[in-house]
Amino acid sequence: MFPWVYGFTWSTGNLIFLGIFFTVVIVIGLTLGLSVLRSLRSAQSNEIAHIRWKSEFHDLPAAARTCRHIFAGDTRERTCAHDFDCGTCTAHRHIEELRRSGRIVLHRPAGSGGFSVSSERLYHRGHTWLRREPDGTVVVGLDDLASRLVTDRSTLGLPPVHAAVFRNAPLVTIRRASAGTRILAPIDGEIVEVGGEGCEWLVRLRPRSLGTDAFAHLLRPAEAAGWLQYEFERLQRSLASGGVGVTMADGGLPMQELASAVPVDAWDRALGEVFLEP
Amino acid sequence: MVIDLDRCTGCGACVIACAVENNVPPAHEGTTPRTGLTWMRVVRVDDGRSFPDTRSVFVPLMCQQCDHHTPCVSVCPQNAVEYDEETGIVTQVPVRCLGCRYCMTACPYHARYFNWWDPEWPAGMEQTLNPDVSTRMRGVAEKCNFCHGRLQAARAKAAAGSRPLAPDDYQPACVEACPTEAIVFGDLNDPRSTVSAAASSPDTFRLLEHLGTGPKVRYRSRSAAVRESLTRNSVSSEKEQVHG
Amino acid sequence: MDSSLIPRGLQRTSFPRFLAWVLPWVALLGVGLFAVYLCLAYGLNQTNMDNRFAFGAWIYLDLTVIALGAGAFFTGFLLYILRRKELAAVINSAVVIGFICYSGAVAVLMVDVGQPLRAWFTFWHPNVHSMLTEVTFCITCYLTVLAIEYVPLILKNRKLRKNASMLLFEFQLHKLMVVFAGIGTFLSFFHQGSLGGLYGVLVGRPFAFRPAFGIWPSTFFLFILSAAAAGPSFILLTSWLVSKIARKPLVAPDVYRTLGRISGSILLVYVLLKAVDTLVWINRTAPGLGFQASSFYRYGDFGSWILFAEIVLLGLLPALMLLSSRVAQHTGWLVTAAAMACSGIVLNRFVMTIQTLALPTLPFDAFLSYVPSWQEVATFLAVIAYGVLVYSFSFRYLNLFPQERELRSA
Amino acid sequence: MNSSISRRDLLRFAGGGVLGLLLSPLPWKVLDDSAIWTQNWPWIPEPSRGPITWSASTCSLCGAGCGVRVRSSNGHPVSLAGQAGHPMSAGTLCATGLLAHHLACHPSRVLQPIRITNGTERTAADMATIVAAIHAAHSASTSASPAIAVIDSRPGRAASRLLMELAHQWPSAAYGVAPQAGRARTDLIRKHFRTAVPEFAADIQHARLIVSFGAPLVDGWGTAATARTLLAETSAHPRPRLIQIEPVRSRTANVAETWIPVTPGTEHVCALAIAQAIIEGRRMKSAVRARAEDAAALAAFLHDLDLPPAVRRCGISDARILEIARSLSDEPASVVVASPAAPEEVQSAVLLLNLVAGTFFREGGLRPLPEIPGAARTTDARTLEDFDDHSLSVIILDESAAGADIPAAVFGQKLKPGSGIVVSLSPFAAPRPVPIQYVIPAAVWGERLTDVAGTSPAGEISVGLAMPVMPARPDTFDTAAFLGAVTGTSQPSTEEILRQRIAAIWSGRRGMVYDPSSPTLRPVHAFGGTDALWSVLQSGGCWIDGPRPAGSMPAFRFLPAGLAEHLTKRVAATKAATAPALALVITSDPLRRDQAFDATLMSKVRDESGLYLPCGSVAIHPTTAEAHNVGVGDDATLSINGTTLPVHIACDSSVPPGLVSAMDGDGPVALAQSKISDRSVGSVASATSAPSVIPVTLWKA
Repeated sequence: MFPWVYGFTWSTGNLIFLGIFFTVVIVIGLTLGLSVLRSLRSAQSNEIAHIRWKSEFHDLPAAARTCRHIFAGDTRERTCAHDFDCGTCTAHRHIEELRRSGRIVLHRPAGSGGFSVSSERLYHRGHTWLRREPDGTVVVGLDDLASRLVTDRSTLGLPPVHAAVFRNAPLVTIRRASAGTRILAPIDGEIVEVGGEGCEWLVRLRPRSLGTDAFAHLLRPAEAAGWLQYEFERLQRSLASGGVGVTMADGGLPMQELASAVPVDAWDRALGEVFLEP
Repeated sequence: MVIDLDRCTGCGACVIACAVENNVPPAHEGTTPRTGLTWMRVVRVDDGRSFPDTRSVFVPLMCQQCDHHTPCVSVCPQNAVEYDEETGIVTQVPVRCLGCRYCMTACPYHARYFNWWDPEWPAGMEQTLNPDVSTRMRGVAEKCNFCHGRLQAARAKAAAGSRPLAPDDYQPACVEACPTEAIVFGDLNDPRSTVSAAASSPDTFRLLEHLGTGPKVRYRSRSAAVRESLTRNSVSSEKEQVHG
Repeated sequence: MDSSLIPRGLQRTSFPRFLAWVLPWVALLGVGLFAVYLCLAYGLNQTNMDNRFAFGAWIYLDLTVIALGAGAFFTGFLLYILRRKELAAVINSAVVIGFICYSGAVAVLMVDVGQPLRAWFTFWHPNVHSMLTEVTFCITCYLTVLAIEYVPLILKNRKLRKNASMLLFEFQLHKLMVVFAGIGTFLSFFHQGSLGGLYGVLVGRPFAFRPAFGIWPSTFFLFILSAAAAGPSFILLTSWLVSKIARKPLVAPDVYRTLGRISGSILLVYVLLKAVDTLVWINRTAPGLGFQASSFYRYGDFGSWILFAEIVLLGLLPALMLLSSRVAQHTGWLVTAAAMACSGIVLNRFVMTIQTLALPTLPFDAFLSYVPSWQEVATFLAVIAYGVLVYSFSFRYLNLFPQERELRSA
Repeated sequence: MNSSISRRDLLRFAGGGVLGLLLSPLPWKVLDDSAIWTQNWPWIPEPSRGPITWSASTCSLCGAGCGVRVRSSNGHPVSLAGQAGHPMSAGTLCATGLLAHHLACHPSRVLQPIRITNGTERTAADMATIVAAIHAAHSASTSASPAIAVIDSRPGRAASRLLMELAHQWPSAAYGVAPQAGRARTDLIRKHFRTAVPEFAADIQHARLIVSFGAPLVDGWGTAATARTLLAETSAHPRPRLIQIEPVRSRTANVAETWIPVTPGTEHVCALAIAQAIIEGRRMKSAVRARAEDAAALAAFLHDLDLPPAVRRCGISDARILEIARSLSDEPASVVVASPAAPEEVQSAVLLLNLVAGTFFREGGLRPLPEIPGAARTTDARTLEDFDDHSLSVIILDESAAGADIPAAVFGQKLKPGSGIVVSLSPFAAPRPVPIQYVIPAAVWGERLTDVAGTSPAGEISVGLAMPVMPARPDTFDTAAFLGAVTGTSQPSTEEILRQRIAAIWSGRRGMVYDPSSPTLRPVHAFGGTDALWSVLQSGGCWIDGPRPAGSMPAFRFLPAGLAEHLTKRVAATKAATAPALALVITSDPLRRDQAFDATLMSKVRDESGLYLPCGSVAIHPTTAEAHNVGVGDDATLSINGTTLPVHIACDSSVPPGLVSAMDGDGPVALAQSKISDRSVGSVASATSAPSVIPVTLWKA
């Protein structure tokens, strides 16, 4: 096999064959090594949050990846391919420009479908909202759909103060039923305060940046209303097709008692659907 | 090697001598002619004439020592079969064989044998093993090598006398054992040798010559019927006429 | 907990029912492993192979499963190299099937050789002129590649992905998958071909021998083509079968159609070339070796109907069916055609391995038949059981069909 | 600092460990060692490599007396070969002879006295018990007839003389021999010739024409040198014409110039018809006619037999008969031989044919055999069959040298009912149908000194010494030593008797001595004395009687008393017999002929290659198979006179249609033979493995 090892002959056939073989082995080895190296490097450079979100986003069903502009009525059919990072999305910029110049208008009335949407808040696709406070901090809370689903505050595991949080990285964990589900952070920042029982928000953050780009990916209230409606329907579909029998006569879920209407064995799936965990 | 089929009585002495020389173990219980370890085998073939004119011919069959187009050498994945350029003998390196049996599939003469069982000798019989040849081992393919042990001994002897190996320096065990001297062994390349004289006789033929493997074992028979029945292939067989 | 391992959003049967499905296969595997033990401990006398039938059921199994496992390399090739995105729906399943087929084949080979402890000798003393060397090298490398391709699937398991390092490794590996797909394709081309060459070079077996183009006999190329044709058909077949057993749609019908079209077109090319090859063999190769081709079809049940079945009935016919747009409208017909295509390849491998050895060469030889021993059959079935088990576990705990969730909610 | 070990740490440790192990030499060493291990599995024996020595001896497995060259390693024989210039065997050894050195470690070797109960169960026996049993039988004997028979399997050896002398010293014991093939023939020859004539042997080496009635000339006629003589073709020695008249195509028939398939059981008719053709053709040699006054009577007798209808039953044309008759008359160096196993009527008819053709006392014909110098006259000794029925308490069988088999039924007939025992001195105890109670271990070839008297292809007699070539097993018994122990007498050793024999050779000054060390053939008188002779014979040489002057034929009778009636009866029986649906022809397996036991490596020509029909298989013509609805490899049942036995079917187009060919041996056919002999059916029960014709029905199992 190796030159100078017993029985080796310097024939052309041997050299070509073994040349190809060793090339293949080296390529496989190098590629494997490269991926190990890259994963080590990304582990060190703290890209875990970013990569995790990329990977999870990739595995989300298409229905969960609907473009925000559908909810605003700007477009009819579009699936996000930018990890919900609207700041880097050219299509988003284009539509925004069109809207600014008044060439398109919101032709869909802001109907919340029964969910309350506050005009002071920006909404994250992971069903959190964010409100900018005058002191430069932001408070983050669960939106109307999420808070109807997660009614018991004690099941939430909140991060400690001074913890760094990253956009689309786990912020809060929900311990309920068999599996835990995490709630994604809407923006980068640092925890400055954790909300107590009865508080409308969960955590107070000091954002890393206060520039517009830091908030570009968040849904505006006008979009959020349609979105919440859409998400509720998606949740309903998901539970219905799974053979879950507990629905109302009209096939819909009772919005008010959402948490109790979801059967225990479907709980995990419902949380996964809502909080974008594939 | 030239085998005179007219002189073979099918006594089996060559088969036995081969087994004794090469430490081939006796049959394990359950062995059949299809799983046997007979580096040398004698096959009875009818000459194709009809009864009562028909005669059997006994065909001693061993590795035909194909020429350079040896089917078994090229297929062995790990060079466990080698072609000796000096003697033209196809040799087997059993300790390198992994027992894939590809060579057996390749051999048109079915002259390769697999050690299906662990070799077992009756108690005490290990004393009778030939010290010049290693014992057989389970799981490898083997075949006739024109008595490699004897060749090596002859080589050593020639080297001790500081002379080149002469073709008459040794005879394989089967040649020695044949009571009717039906097998002639020697250097085919030497035009003066008995074997090349016999090989050039018009009565001489090779098995499956069409395949182009160039076997170095020749057969001869004065009977045209025998020659015909051993060189015919399925093209002209009677069966075809019968079955269309 | 079992349910925490099942990908979120996928509906899987209850654990007891899964267990009930798995246990018979485990039992079969157990019997097979016992047979393997017998073969390894006592030698190959446990089989009914003999000096004439030196290759038996196991080699046939190897050639067949490797041909059917070709779906892995070919789908990978189409997806990653030719960018046929729609095949992403079956790539995971294809990789698992490929892995099962190849690892099963290699495992059986380890039992099949007389001295398994010397298996690595092929690497140490390679004879580059032997097709088997090529096969050994390529299959070993390709099995490694398949294992590497399988790893991301496993790492994406719900539980494992929680571990950051696994997630990162999966992510980085996935990004380089195109390299592995390329290497896999390269290796597969060679070993699929070499498996064909394995018999094509046997000048001592005029039934199998074919003249060489360059250094490879025509069967080399025919095997590549037939494997490439059978692979997608087998993926189609298995996907359909799994969706029937699981009673839920797994891939969209247009994926079936794509697979069928790909399989059909390659099969058509293969069948045409195979027909040409057979004609050349009948008129030139076999007579050149002193044999009349028709003489090979005189023995036992191996009449010339085999040739007809192989080329027309299970070759041309399914090829045309797979290409027909009317057939493509009905999944049932599509599956039938795919099954026929696979059977054609299975028959081809049978003819190459078993019929070749059964036929006599010497004028005084007899046509021999061979019936595998229970140990051989059990080992054979163990590979199937192993395949079913690996696939069942993969299907239950990994996301084999990315479209499944959407098709479910659709 | 959290010092507890997490699962991840463990995983990392394991991963790192594996990686580190791969980089260490350990895995490679394991691989290497495992490969070396597969080359030297501990359970596979290694040949013992030691100094190689060569010695010479004589094979004593059968009476042929082939010269053996022994190659030994560490003092143990590892291979045998023929002695190239040996006058008897000319460098040949048969397949069995090539394996003689393996018999010492035969799996059924007996190494201590054993007792066999119920035919198969074996237990270790006490020597004293056996001796006591013999003594008890001895003392219990009251009648005048002997109560103990000492049966010699191969008379003519030095050991035979010892046995004989011992038996004579023992009041109630008698010496006997196993039934010998060809004894009937010898008796008959004596009847034909009025003067005392010696035994005759066919001079195959010089014969130009051999008419053989089933004689196994190439595979069991003396040494394998006979085959060489028949098949060799040199300008000095053109191949003799061989006409083989035999029902099946044996190996001899296969190489014969002409093979005449004869209907089984009609060989004697064929021989008589040839004789008649010679007489009527008036070609009978005048010398023969002049010596026998009853030529006219013979012609009349043959005429009265009305042979033509019987000949037609033989399946041989008149033209063939005439042709053979003409050839026999025209060729002076011709001989007619029959298989030693042929039935009596065939032997008689063949002898008659030889007389008519005038082959006696001619070169290439039947030549007189002199007596072996120094041998006791055992030819006249009675056989086991000659003892009174139910008179024997003990039968002591000397089977230390292989000889003819005795049919099981004879034992039952001769032993005292209920109390008789059979003691065998044998190296082996393979299961046999013979009712043996005790086996005393004996030495095998190569373990002790013995002698072999053989006949060369030229019909010359020889004596060779079989020298020990391996260490003798201490636990074996010499026959004489055993009998000495039983009788409590001391006997001369084998060596002493052999020395006496060599002294007799020396005193006769006749013949030649072959010296393998030169190798030369020198006349006896050229040696200095018995010591010189002894030492040459000890080193693998042999004595061979010198060329005898071609004697003239003494006066004889064609039809001695009883022969005419015997033949008339036999021919009439042939005419009357209705053709059976199928005839079973049992041929003796030449390799097993004198050998009750196969060397284990004989599996190469039996189980592993099918060169010989395996025991338990019968061969039939494909058309016969078709007619009986059986196929190759089928299990079938053979029914012979009510006895059924399971057989495997082998199809063989060389077996004439209507025949079933089987080999004798220890398979079902032997079983059938023993069963049938219990019913006393015909020639199957004869001591020898005669080709026997049995009506057979065959159906699929």
